[in-house]
Amino acid sequence: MAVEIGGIGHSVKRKEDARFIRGKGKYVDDVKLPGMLYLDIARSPLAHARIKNIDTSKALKIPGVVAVITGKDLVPLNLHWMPTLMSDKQMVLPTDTVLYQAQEVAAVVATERYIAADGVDAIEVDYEPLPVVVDPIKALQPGATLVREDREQKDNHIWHWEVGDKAGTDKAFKDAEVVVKQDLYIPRIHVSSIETCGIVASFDKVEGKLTVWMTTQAPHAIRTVIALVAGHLGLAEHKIRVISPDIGGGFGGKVPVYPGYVLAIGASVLTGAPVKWIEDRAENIQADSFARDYHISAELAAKKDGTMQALRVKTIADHGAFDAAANPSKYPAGLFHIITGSYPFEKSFVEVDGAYTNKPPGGIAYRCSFRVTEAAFTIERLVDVLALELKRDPAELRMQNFIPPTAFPYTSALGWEYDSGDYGRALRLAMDKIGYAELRKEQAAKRAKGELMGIGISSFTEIVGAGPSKNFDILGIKMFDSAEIRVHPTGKVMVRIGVKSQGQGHETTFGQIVAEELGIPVADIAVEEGDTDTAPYGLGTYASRSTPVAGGATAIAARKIREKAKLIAAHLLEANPDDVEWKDYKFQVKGVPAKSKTMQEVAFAAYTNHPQGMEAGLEAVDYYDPPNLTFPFGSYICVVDIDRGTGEVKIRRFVAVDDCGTIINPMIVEGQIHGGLTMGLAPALYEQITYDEQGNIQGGTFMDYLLPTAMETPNWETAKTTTPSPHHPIGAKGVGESATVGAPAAIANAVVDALAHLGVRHIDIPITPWKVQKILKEKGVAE
Amino acid sequence: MAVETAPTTSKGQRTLKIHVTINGAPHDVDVEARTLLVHFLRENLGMTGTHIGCDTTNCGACTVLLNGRAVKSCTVFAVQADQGTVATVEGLEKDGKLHPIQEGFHQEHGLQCGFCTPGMMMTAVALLEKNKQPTELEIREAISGNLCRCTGYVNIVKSIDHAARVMRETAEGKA
Amino acid sequence: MRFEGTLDIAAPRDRVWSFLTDPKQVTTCAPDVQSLEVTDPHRFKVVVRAGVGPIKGTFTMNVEFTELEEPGHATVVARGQAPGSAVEMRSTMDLAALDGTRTTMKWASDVTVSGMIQQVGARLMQGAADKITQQVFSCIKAKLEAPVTA
Amino acid sequence: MIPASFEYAVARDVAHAIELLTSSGGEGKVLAGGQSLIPLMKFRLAQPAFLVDINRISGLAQIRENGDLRIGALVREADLDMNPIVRERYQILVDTTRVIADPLVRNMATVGGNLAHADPANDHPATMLALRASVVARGPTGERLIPIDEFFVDTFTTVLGPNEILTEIRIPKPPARSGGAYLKLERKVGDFAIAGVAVMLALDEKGKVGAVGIGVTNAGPTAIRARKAEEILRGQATDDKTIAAAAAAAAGESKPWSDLRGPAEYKLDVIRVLTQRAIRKAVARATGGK
Repeated sequence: MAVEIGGIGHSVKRKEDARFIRGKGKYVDDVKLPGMLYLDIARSPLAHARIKNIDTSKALKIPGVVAVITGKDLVPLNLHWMPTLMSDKQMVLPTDTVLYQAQEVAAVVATERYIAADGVDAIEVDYEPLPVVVDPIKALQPGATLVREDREQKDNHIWHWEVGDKAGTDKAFKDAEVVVKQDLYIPRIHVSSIETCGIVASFDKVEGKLTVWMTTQAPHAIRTVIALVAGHLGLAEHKIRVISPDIGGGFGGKVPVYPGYVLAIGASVLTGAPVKWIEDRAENIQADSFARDYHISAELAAKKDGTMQALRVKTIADHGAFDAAANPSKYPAGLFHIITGSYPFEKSFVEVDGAYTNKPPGGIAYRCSFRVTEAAFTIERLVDVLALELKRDPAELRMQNFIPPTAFPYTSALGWEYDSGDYGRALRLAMDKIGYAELRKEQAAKRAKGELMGIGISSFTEIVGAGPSKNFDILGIKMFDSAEIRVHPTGKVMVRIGVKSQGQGHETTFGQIVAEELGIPVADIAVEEGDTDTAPYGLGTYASRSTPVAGGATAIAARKIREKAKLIAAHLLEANPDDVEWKDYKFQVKGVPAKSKTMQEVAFAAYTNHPQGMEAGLEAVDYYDPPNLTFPFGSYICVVDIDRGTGEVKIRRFVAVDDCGTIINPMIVEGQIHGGLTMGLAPALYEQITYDEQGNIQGGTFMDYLLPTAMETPNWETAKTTTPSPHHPIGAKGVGESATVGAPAAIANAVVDALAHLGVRHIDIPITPWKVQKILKEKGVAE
Repeated sequence: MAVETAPTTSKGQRTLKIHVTINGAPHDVDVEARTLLVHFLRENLGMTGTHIGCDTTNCGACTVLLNGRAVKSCTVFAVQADQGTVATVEGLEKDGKLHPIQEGFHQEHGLQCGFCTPGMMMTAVALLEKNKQPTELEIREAISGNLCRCTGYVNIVKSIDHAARVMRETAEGKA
Repeated sequence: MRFEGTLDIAAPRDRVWSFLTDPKQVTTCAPDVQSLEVTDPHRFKVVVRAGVGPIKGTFTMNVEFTELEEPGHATVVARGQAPGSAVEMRSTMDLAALDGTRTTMKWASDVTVSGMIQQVGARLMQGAADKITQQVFSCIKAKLEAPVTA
Repeated sequence: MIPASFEYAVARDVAHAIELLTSSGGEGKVLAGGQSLIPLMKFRLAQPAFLVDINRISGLAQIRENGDLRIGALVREADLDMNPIVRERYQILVDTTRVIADPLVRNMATVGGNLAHADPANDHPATMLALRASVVARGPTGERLIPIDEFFVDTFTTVLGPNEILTEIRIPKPPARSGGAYLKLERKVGDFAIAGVAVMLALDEKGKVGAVGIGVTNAGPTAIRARKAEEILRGQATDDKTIAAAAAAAAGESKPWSDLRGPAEYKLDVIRVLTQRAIRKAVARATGGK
C-alpha cells in the first residue's frame, strides 16, 4: 500500500525525468517567440577606467541591428543603476566609469543572435585607464584607489559586522592554556551551473503586460523587484508575470538580478518586441556573482586536555565593486556565525568587514546557505590544527568535544538554537565504514617507507532553511514559503509551491509529501512551480530552504485538507468526527476498520455530497513561517595519496555520512549528496578565480576554470543517520548543500594529514599539485 | 559525401544550402557558413534538446552524433555536416519506446537538472556502440568530455552500465 | 610587459626624428596597416592587424605624442581595442647623434593587454609582442637606411 | 560566442585545396578537425576571411605501413587510438592520442592538425620529435619531406607556406628492442599539459641505449627536443644514475613559463620527474613489458 502511495521514505523515480531524457525540457534558451529580438552585451576589457566616448555608429550600420543601448540612454529612464539585495546599488550600464573587467558597457539589440554579436564587436569605446585595486586588504588601507566615487563615504569599506561576546572571548584567550591560530584564504569561485543565465522578456504594449521567462531561483521576489525598480515606467505587479522555466542548475548563481535581465526587459518595453538575452560562459563566469573570497584569521583557545573553550575570528570579505550578495538583509556576512560548528564553545566573537575592489560584484553562496561553507571549512580546519598542536588524533579530539546529543536544543555561543543532532554517532559510523583504525596503521607503515597518504575528517554542522520571519527577510520580504493544494473531485491533486527546482526533483518530492499526508498515490499528484501567475508567493529555492520551508508549508496545507476531509468522511460514514481517525492512509471509524473512506471518496463528496453548511471543494493554502532554522550535519572522511614527484593529490576513498533528518526520497537525497560532494571537491583541489594586478580575470572560461570531470571525481561512498528536526512538520532538514559545505575541509585535512609529520599545518585551497610539490621540496621529500 | 555537391560560397556570399539527415529525416536548409552545428539544430530547425553550456569545447552539453561519431556540435560548422547524418537526443526514442540509455538514466537517477543529460546520453550511446561491456573506468573515460554539475557522475556511470546490461540482454535474447 | 633596446641607425638624427614623429611615415612600419587617420600633428588613429599564426587581431589604436622634445626625446601613448580586449602601449625614444650620418636610438615600450586576448592568449603574448616589436624596429632601421629614392 | 563571417570552400582534393589557398592571397586558412581553430574563431581571436575545408579529401585518412608508418594528415585521434597497427607497435602514439583533450574532441581532431597548429602545448609534436618523424607537405610546386626537427618555427608557426598543406606523417619503423612512452601531467582531464614528455628508445643486446629521442611538451615557444638528455642516454645502460642525469638534462633544456598551470620552477621539476618515468616505461616496453 505504502509503496503504491509513494509517500515519505520511498525512492520514487523522478516524474520530471520524462521530459529531460527526451530532450523536451524547456529551458529559457528554448523559448522562441514570433518577432523575437536578440540582445548581446559589450563588456569592458579594463578593470577600472573612465569612458571617454562610446562610438556606436559602426554597430548601428550593420543590417539587422535594431538598437544600441548605452548608460546615457538609461539615465532619462532612471534605469542606469539598480538596487542590490544588500542595500547597495549596482550599475546597469555605466555612464562614465567602469569598475571591473567584463562589466556591461553597452547592449546591442538585433534581429538575430549572430548579428547582435557582430554589433557588439563593432562598438568602439575610448577608455582612459584608472588605477586598479584587486586586493581587499590593500583596498582597506588609507590612500587606496577609491572604487566607488558615487558613495558619500570616500573609502572602500562597506560595512563592519560583529557578533558574540568580545570581552568574554578576549578574556578566555588570555587565560587559555593552548591557543592555535590559522589564517585561511577561501578563494573566489563560481557556481558555473551548466546552463548559463538568460531571459526572454516580452512586453505587450496593448495590455501593458510584461511576461518574463528567466533563469531565476526566486521568481516571486523577482516580480516584486521589477515592480519596485520599474514601477515608474508603468510596470505594475499585477501585470508582470515571471516564469522560471526548467533551470539547468542554480547553486545560488540564479538568485541575483543581473544587468542583462534589466536590459532585456528595458529593450522589450522600448521596442514592443520580445527580447532574448542568453549569456555565454565567459560572461557567466566573469561578470555574474561569485562566491566566497573570504580572508579569514581564526583562533581557537583550549585546555591542554583538548577541551575547546573559545573561538575568535576576524574576516575581510571581498565584495567586488558592488555589494551584490544574496543574503538575508540582517546578515551582511550571511550565517557565517555558524562557525562554532559542532562544538560547545563557551565564548566566541566574530567580526567581518566588507571591502570594495575592482572585481565583479557578489557574493552569493556556492551551493551553500549564506557563507556556511566558509564557516565550516574554518572550524574544521582549525580543529585539525589544534589536534596537531596537541598531538592528538583528530577523530578522538572531535569525539571529546562534540555537543552531546542530550544537549539539544542547544544554543551556541553565537546565538543559534541548534534543533537536534548526534554528531558522535555520525562520526563513528564514518570511521567504521572507512576502517579508520586500519587506515591509521597503513599510514604509519607507509610513512616508514617514505610514502605519503593522509586521512582527513570533517564533522560539520550546517544551518539551513531560512528562515523565521523575526530575523529573516530579503528587501523586507519575510522569508516564509508557501504551498497551495487542490484536490480535484476524482481524487487527483494539483500542488503549487513558492519555490523553484533547479534539478532537486520538486515535482517528485513535494508530491511525496502530499501523498504521505493525503494517502493519494504520488502518480496522481501534479506539482507546479515557478510561474508567478499561478503559484503562491514564496521566496524561492536556495540555501537548502525548499524542504525546510516550502516542505513545511506543503505538509501543513495537506493537513488542513485532511482536517476538512475528516469532517466530510464523518458525514459519509455517518459517524461523529471525533470517532473518525486517519489510519493506514484512510479515514476509519475507530475500532471498525471495515467502515472507512479513502481520500478519493472524500474528494468526490467534497464536490458532490458535502455536509450542509460546509463550503464545497477541497483545497488549502499555507504560508509557513518556520519557528527555527534546521541544522543538518554529517561526518566525512577522506583518504588521499600524494605523488612525491608531481605533487598530485589522488583521492583514494571518500565516505560521507549525512544526517538531514527525515528523508523524503532516499534516491534523490543520495544524488544530492553525490553532487554536493563534487562541488566540495571542486574548490578543494581545482576551481578558483584570481586576478592579476591590472584586474584581468584569470580563469574566466572552462578552459581555466576547472570543473571536475568523471575522471577527477571519486566514487563517493555514502551512509546516513537520521535525527529528525523536532520543530519541522515532517522532521526534514534539507540536504542539497550539506556535502558542499562539509567536503572541502575533509579533503584539505587529508592532504595536510599526509604531510603533518613534516610539520605542515595548513595549505590554502585549491590545493594544486605545485603547492604540494613546493612543500615536498622544502621538506626534502620530493622525488 | 559526394564532393561534387559539397557547398562552397561564391565570392562575397556567406550563405549556402546544405542537405543533412537528422534522426532519419532529410533537411535542406540555407545557412551561413559560420553557423555552428548546434545553432543550426537549435535555431534553424528548432530542435532544442541539444544544449549549449560552455562555448569553449569543454562541457559536451552540445554532443550529437555526426556520421555516427560523438562530437561537440558547438565546435563544428553546420556546413561540415552537409550530405551527412546527425543524431540527437530527440531521435533516441523510437516508436514510443525509450532507448535503453534513456531508461538507464531514469532508473538510476542519472540526471538532476537535465541540462547536461542529452549530451551525456549521446556520448554514452556512441560508447555502447563500440563497447558492449564497458568497465567503470572506461565509462568514466568516455564521459570525461561531458561536464555535469549536479550528479557527481556516480549515478551517470550506473545509468550507462544499466543501459549496457539491458542492451546485452536484449541482444542475447534476439540471438 | 616591458621591451627595450638600442638601435644604431645609419641616418642623421634629424631624418630619424622626422620619420618617427610623422604619423604617415612611422606607420609604414606598423604591422599590416588597414587605415590611418591623422587628427592633428600630435594625434592619429591607425588600424592594424597583428598576431601570430591564426591568432590575429584587428587593433584600432589612438596614438598621441605626449612629449616631443625635438630632436632628441619623444613619448608616445597608444591606446586601442580589439574585440573584447584593450591594449595600451607607452613608448619612449631617445635619439643621440653619433655623428652627422649616424644616430643611436634608445627605446623602451610598456605594453599592457587586457581582456580576452590576455585571458585566452596570455601564454602567447610575450613572444608575439616581442616579435612584433622587433619587426617594427628593424623596419624603421631598414627604411631609414634605404637610399632616398625621391 | 559567435565566429565572425567568412567565405568557405570545400576542397575536392589536395590540388584543389592548394589552388583555393593560392587564390585567397594569404587570407585562406585550412579547416581540418577544427578543434583548435573553431574555438579561436568563436573568441574572434582568429578571423580568417576564407576557410578551405579539407575534410572531404579522400585518401588523407589512412594509416598504413610501408617500411615506415604513414599516418594521413586527416586521421582522427580516435582512429589512431583504435588502429591495430598502432596499438600493436606504436604504444607511444596510443599514450599520446589518449591524453589529447577529451574523447569527443578526439573524434574530430586530426593528427595533422595537432602538428600543423604548432601549439607547444599540443601533444603530438613532442612525440613526433621523439619518434624522429617527418611530415609530407604539398604545395603549388610539389611535395617535400620535412624532418620534424625543421618543422616547428615558433608558437603557431611552422615552415609550411601559406598555400602548402601537410598531407602525411611518416614515422620510422621501430627497431628491435625498442619502446616508447608519452607521459603528460594535466590539471584535469581535457586540459593542455602542465608538461609532457615523450621518450622513444632502442636497446642493444647488452641493454645499452642505442637510438633515442626525447620530446617535451609546453616547455618553450615550440615543443622541444631534449638533445642533451638523449646524448646522456646514448650508449649507456639505463641505471638509476643515468636516467636521473638524463632527466635533469631534459629539464635543463626546457624553458617553461609561469602561468595558471603552475610556476616555471615547478614545471621544470615535473619535466624531470616525467622524463625519468617515461624512460623507465620505454625501457620496460623495449624489454617486453607494457
